[in-house]
Amino acid sequence: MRKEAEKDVILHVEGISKHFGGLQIIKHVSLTVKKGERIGIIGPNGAGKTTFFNLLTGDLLPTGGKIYYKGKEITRMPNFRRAQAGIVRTFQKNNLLNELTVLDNLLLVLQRKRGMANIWFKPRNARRWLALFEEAEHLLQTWGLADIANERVKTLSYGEQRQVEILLGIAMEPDVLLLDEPTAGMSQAETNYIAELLRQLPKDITMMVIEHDLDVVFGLAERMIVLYNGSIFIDGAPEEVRSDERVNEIYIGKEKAAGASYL
Amino acid sequence: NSAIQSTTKKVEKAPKEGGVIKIGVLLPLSGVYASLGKNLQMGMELYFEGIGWKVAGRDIQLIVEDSEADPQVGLRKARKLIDQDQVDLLTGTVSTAVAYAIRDEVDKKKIPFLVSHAGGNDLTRSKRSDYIWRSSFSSWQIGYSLGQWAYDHVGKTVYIAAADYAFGREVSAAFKEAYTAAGGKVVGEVYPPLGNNDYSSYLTTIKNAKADAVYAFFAGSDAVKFVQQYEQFGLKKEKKLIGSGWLVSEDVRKQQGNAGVGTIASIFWDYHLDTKENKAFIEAFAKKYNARPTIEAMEGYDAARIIAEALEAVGGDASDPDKVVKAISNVQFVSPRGPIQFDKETHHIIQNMYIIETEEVNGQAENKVIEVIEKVKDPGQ
Amino acid sequence: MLHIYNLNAFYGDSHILHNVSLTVERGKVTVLLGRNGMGKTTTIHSIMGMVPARTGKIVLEQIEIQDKASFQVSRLGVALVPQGRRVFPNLTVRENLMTTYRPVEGGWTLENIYAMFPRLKERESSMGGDLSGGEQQMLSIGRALLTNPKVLLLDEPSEGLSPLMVREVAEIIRQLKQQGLTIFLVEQNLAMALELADFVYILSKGSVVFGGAPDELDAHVKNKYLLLSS
Amino acid sequence: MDVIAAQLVNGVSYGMLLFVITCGLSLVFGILGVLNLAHGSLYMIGAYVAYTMTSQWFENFWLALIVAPLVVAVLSLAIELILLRPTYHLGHLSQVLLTFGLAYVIHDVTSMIWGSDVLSIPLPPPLSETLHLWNQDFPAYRLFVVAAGVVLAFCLWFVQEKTRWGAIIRAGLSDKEMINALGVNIKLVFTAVFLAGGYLAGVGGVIASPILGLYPSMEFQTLILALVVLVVGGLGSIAGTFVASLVVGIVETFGRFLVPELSLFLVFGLMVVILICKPDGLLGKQVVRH
Amino acid sequence: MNKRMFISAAAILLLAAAPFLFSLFYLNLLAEILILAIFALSLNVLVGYTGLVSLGHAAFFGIGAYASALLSKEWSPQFLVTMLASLLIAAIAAAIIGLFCVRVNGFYFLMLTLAFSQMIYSFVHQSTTLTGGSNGLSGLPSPVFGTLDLSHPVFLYYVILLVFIVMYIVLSLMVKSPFGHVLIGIRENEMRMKAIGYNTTLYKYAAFIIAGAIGGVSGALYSTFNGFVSPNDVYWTMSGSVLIMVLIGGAGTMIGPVLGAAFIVVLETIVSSYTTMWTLIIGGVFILFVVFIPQGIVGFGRALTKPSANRLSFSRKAKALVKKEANQ
Ligand SMILES: Nc1ncnc2c1ncn2[C@@H]1O[C@H](COP(=O)(O)OP(=O)(O)OP(=O)(O)O)[C@@H](O)[C@H]1O
Ligand SMILES: Nc1ncnc2c1ncn2[C@@H]1O[C@H](COP(=O)(O)OP(=O)(O)OP(=O)(O)O)[C@@H](O)[C@H]1O
Ligand SMILES: [Mg+2]
Ligand SMILES: [Mg+2]
Repeated sequence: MRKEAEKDVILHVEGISKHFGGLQIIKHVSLTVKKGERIGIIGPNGAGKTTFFNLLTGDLLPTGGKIYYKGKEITRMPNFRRAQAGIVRTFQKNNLLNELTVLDNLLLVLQRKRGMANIWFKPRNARRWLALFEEAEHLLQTWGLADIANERVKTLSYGEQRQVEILLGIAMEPDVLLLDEPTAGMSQAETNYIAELLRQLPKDITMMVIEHDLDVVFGLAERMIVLYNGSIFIDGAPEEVRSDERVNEIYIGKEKAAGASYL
Repeated sequence: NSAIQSTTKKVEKAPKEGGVIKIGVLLPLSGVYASLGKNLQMGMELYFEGIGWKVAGRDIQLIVEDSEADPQVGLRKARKLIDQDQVDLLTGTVSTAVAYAIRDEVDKKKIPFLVSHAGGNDLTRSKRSDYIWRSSFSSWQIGYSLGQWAYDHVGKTVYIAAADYAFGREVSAAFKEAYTAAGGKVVGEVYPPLGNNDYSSYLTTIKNAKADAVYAFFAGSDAVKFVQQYEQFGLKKEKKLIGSGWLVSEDVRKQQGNAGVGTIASIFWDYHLDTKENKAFIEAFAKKYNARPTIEAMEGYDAARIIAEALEAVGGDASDPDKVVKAISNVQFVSPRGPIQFDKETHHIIQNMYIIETEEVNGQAENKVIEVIEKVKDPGQ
Repeated sequence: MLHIYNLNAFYGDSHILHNVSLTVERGKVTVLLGRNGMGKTTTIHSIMGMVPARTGKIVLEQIEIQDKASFQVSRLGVALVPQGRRVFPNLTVRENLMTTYRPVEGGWTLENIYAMFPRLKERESSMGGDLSGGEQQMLSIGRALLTNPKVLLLDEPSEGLSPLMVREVAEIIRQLKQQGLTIFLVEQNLAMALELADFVYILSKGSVVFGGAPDELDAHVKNKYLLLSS
Repeated sequence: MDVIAAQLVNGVSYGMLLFVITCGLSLVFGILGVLNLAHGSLYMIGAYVAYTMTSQWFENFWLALIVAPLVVAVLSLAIELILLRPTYHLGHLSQVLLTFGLAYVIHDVTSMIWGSDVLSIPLPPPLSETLHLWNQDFPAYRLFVVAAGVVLAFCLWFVQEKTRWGAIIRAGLSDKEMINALGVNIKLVFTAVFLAGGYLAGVGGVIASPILGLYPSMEFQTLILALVVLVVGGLGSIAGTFVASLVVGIVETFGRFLVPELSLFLVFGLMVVILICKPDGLLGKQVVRH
Repeated sequence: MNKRMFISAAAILLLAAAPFLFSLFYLNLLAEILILAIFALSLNVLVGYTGLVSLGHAAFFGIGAYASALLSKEWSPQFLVTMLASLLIAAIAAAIIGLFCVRVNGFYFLMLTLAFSQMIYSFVHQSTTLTGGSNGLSGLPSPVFGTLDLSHPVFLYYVILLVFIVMYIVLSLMVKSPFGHVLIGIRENEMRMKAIGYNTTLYKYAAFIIAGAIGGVSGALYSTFNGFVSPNDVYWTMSGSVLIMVLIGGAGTMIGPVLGAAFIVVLETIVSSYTTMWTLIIGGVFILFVVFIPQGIVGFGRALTKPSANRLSFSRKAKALVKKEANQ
């Protein structure tokens, strides 16, 4: 990598692999992500997309290869530290604090972001707290979740929980945001709404989105990666990927069911 | 009486003419030591029933509290007996830990306390109190009494195996003291945990050691398991088993089958003690409860008698604790266990110790007294 | 085949379903649409006996099932592909499939399922919890089919599947219908749902607000109840 | 050398004794997910019932070995139906409290019925012999215990790994609602498993009591020991329990032999070491939560 | 809020007036309840808030008790000195044990804590010269504060009450602080808390040390109060009964463990005076609790007053409070 290019590289992955027992799920994947890039990741089920995210966030440790973030190696850094450093994910499978309310979930994020998590006694400074609540309320408003702010997460419908999942990621104010099928399980109306909001996120947030909803992912991404069998199959512009015959074959499968219009 | 009142004003205990004398009895009635506690209580009740629950014209009332053999609970209950029930006298405790735990409370509040079982040496040594007297035994008496005899009659080398708790340690130390003083040699010692379930490992070790005999201190279920496994692992035919009387006492011997036969032990009473006082006691006990008394029942019976005689001596006026303890110190009589009296120096009982041997009688294991060591006194330090 | 009459369902004190009535016809694909949180899953769970019906009736082939336990409903021939997949994480793929297998002559077999989802065969001895999202979805569908049901309840079966697999699943549903299976489908993928549907219901805030053939579902209805402006 | 061999036999036989005691708990907790603190109590009831049978009704130990566990099983059935079934949804902590309360109740009920004296069951006649191995005496009954342990282990392993039952139970453990929706009456299955656990506890009580005896509070001692073996082996695996029983048995036996001063520390020390090295026990599977 | 303040003030007043109202025996019982309540509160930090169920908490109680006993015997009977030293020693012990324990989860955590406490028990039980072995240490010097002799039961009661109030306030501030919220988050979903960027292991470790330290304080109070200490203080039954206090009272609430401690002590003392079958009755009560009042005493109270009260939701309350304060 050349020096001047390095400056706007935020994430650099160098030949990482992941084995589970005898299975090699990620095979020598290398990738360079520039600051502010929006990358769509697609690929057949079981291609290794989620696993790849897990490696980036530290939820799994790679069996080989290296990961650099903002120029520093983070290959073995624990997951919470990466989250603190700005690599934030959402989960494919809802993974929330189910007994607490949506607002509570959000406040736990915000209190850490605002450096208030290590207050061991009740805060004196009400103003600071109020600011936190206001921030939370603002976020809930923006993302259309204000009505359910005081519902406990476990009483929400599946799709509503998906939205909370994304909101927590956003509230983390990430530098790199890894979204794992953000709109899966959401109704079309919500999907459109959320996709639009994601599109409008500040440009300096680097975003990687795994998504099987092609409208969403093509609407969002300016660079597409197709993962296949644990390797990068294609890495290119959206149009390029869309028209690629091989992608059609392994992933979209147009010709197989020609008449289908719903994709 | 609020706490403030009772701790600031000295409430004088008036000699209640004709009122009841309250005796607080602190015994484990649940848990591992429950059966010991119950036997002690039965013994006491047997005696008091014999004198019609009356001493010097006053009624006697026993207030029994369950100490659970737990010092905390014991202290809590002792406080209840003292502060709430206002007992005149306290007796009991099977567990030495409980006796130690309530020692200060009793001492501070001047409540005469007749220890009817707990054998920890220190109770009549470093923790001696004007108000604490012991009618049962001390660990030292149990262990020491067999030392010389074992050297003379059993062998010149022994292996010691004792349950790993203060009592087991004290008894075996006393035995060792006497045995080595006599010229014997202790070739090894092992202390399995209290409530150990499998002795095979220890027994294999002991079996392969060169010793003429094994001195063991175990009681209750440990005694049953140890004695049985001692036989099963083939030690009985090689090494004589000797120990404290609890190894083959009334409450475990039947459960051991014939495994205990041949065991030599030292103790301060046995069912087969051939005296008229003992015969009378056993008969009375059998009549009331339709069972054989255990050694604890005898302890309870004696404690009750000591209390009764002391109260008799003060004319039923228990209001002055100093007079009561003085009266206790003067009590002496021939008990089922033989003649007893108190050592005024140590507050500990002076009694005979017996060497017993377990033998088979009509297919049952029974004990036989083979030697009497008279008037054993605790050295008091 | 399956009728719901005036169903009211609650979670604790909150009233979720309000007088829901609908009919799932034998051998047809009936689709239930609705935005997030409108009560689709609750409806399915009520049928399955997982959420009690406070009032109302659910009738399956003349048998009232609203008070039956879920295993009884299942044994009457109803199978569920639940939302969120709910595969058994501590069972292998094969065990997931075979534990509740009910063999039927000419019915689904393990081989059929593996032929349909070759991916599952490759992962046969992996733990259910280790599978990828899409693989779990396949497993969940396979598991339901292997109980060889008469009625299949599908709660967003396309979620997490690649476009190719969505097509595959749509194809399967079509085949199942041809085999005479009765299908009740909850789906967010509108295009797919409408293509498969013989009859469509829309649920809004726990009430049925639309019921009709797919072609009756015009822009106005879509706009009003699904918030879709086309 | 002889001593080592003899101690090894001691260790194995003690280990199998532990397995016989623990397998019921392993089944109920490792597989059903119910931390049954009344396990020791069920074990104790098995022992006491066997005692009454052998000492008062008929002299036959083997008959007692068949009948007494059935009595315990019936009791477990009642416990499951009346107490556990309505409270499964409350979660582990409630079960801890519930079964602990039950242990307390059983404690007093047994002492009411059988008193608080020490009791014992004599070794059954053909096995009361002493064998001579490696120059050491060895009670034949212990070899029977080893055999019983191995047979039990094999049966349990077979049911768990090789039949659909095992899979159904594991599925029910992770998602009860779902396995129900797939047509399995999971309540019934749980009842059956608890019943089987109770039966095994009873078997353990009968087999162990000629060695361990019967005495007040034996159930808590047994319970703690069984819990230790269970975690050392890892939850959810009969094979783990089996291995752990052997490991604990042998380590304890040799520990007592080599460093008897540390007897008290051995079991727990071993557990600490194993859990520090392997946080899920020797053969424990990481239970996936969802 | 005012109602709450009022209730607290009334409770404190009542406790302060206790020596004038109750007889010595009940006063001592009350003191014991307060001590065990501190112990239960400390365990509740782990069980109720962090979701770590420990069956070895008596380790710290015992360490505190023995530390204070030995210090007062060998070094100085100064109450403050022994108390602080015991706190420190218990905290250090918790720091060492916690290092291993917070790495495992669920039942393994329960058993690992049990194992450590049982090893400490074994040590205490065996080292006769230092700890008095199974007989424990008795005849401890009575505590003094400066030159003031605290051996008087009423004085001692007030000291205990004071420590209790301080501990209660400290802990309730803590669990309602952001730090406490993190603990609750860990209880609910540790993986998510990590994804949010919390070093959950560290928080659990901190909770473990705090719980251990305060457990040590209660143990030190106990040995000071009793004038002796015995291995029972470290035994697993002690860990078991404090766990039951927390569960019966209501885990994850502040007042619950206190009520639980009171309930258990009173029940045990009273019932066992009337019958030797007290375990039967207490066991029966546990069962009834689970079947009929699974939320514990606190949950029962809540159910009576406002039937649909949600479980703890920290933000709503905090928000109302903050708004109010900001308005002033
Ligand atoms: N812990 C694990 N142990 C074993 N295999 C695993 C594990 N995690 C993932 N796998 C396997 O790795 C493969 C890739 O999984 P991954 O979740 O990354 O897929 P994905 O690309 O996200 O698929 P989907 O689109 O279906 O979510 C799958 O076949 C899965 O079975
Ligand atoms: N366990 C629960 N307790 C209380 N309320 C619940 C519970 N589950 C769901 N709800 C509520 O019931 C309503 C309907 O939920 P349901 O899951 O049926 O919606 P859905 O239509 O399936 O939505 P989605 O498309 O998001 O899956 C929602 O408002 C939700 O908040
Ligand atoms: Mg994925
Ligand atoms: Mg749904």
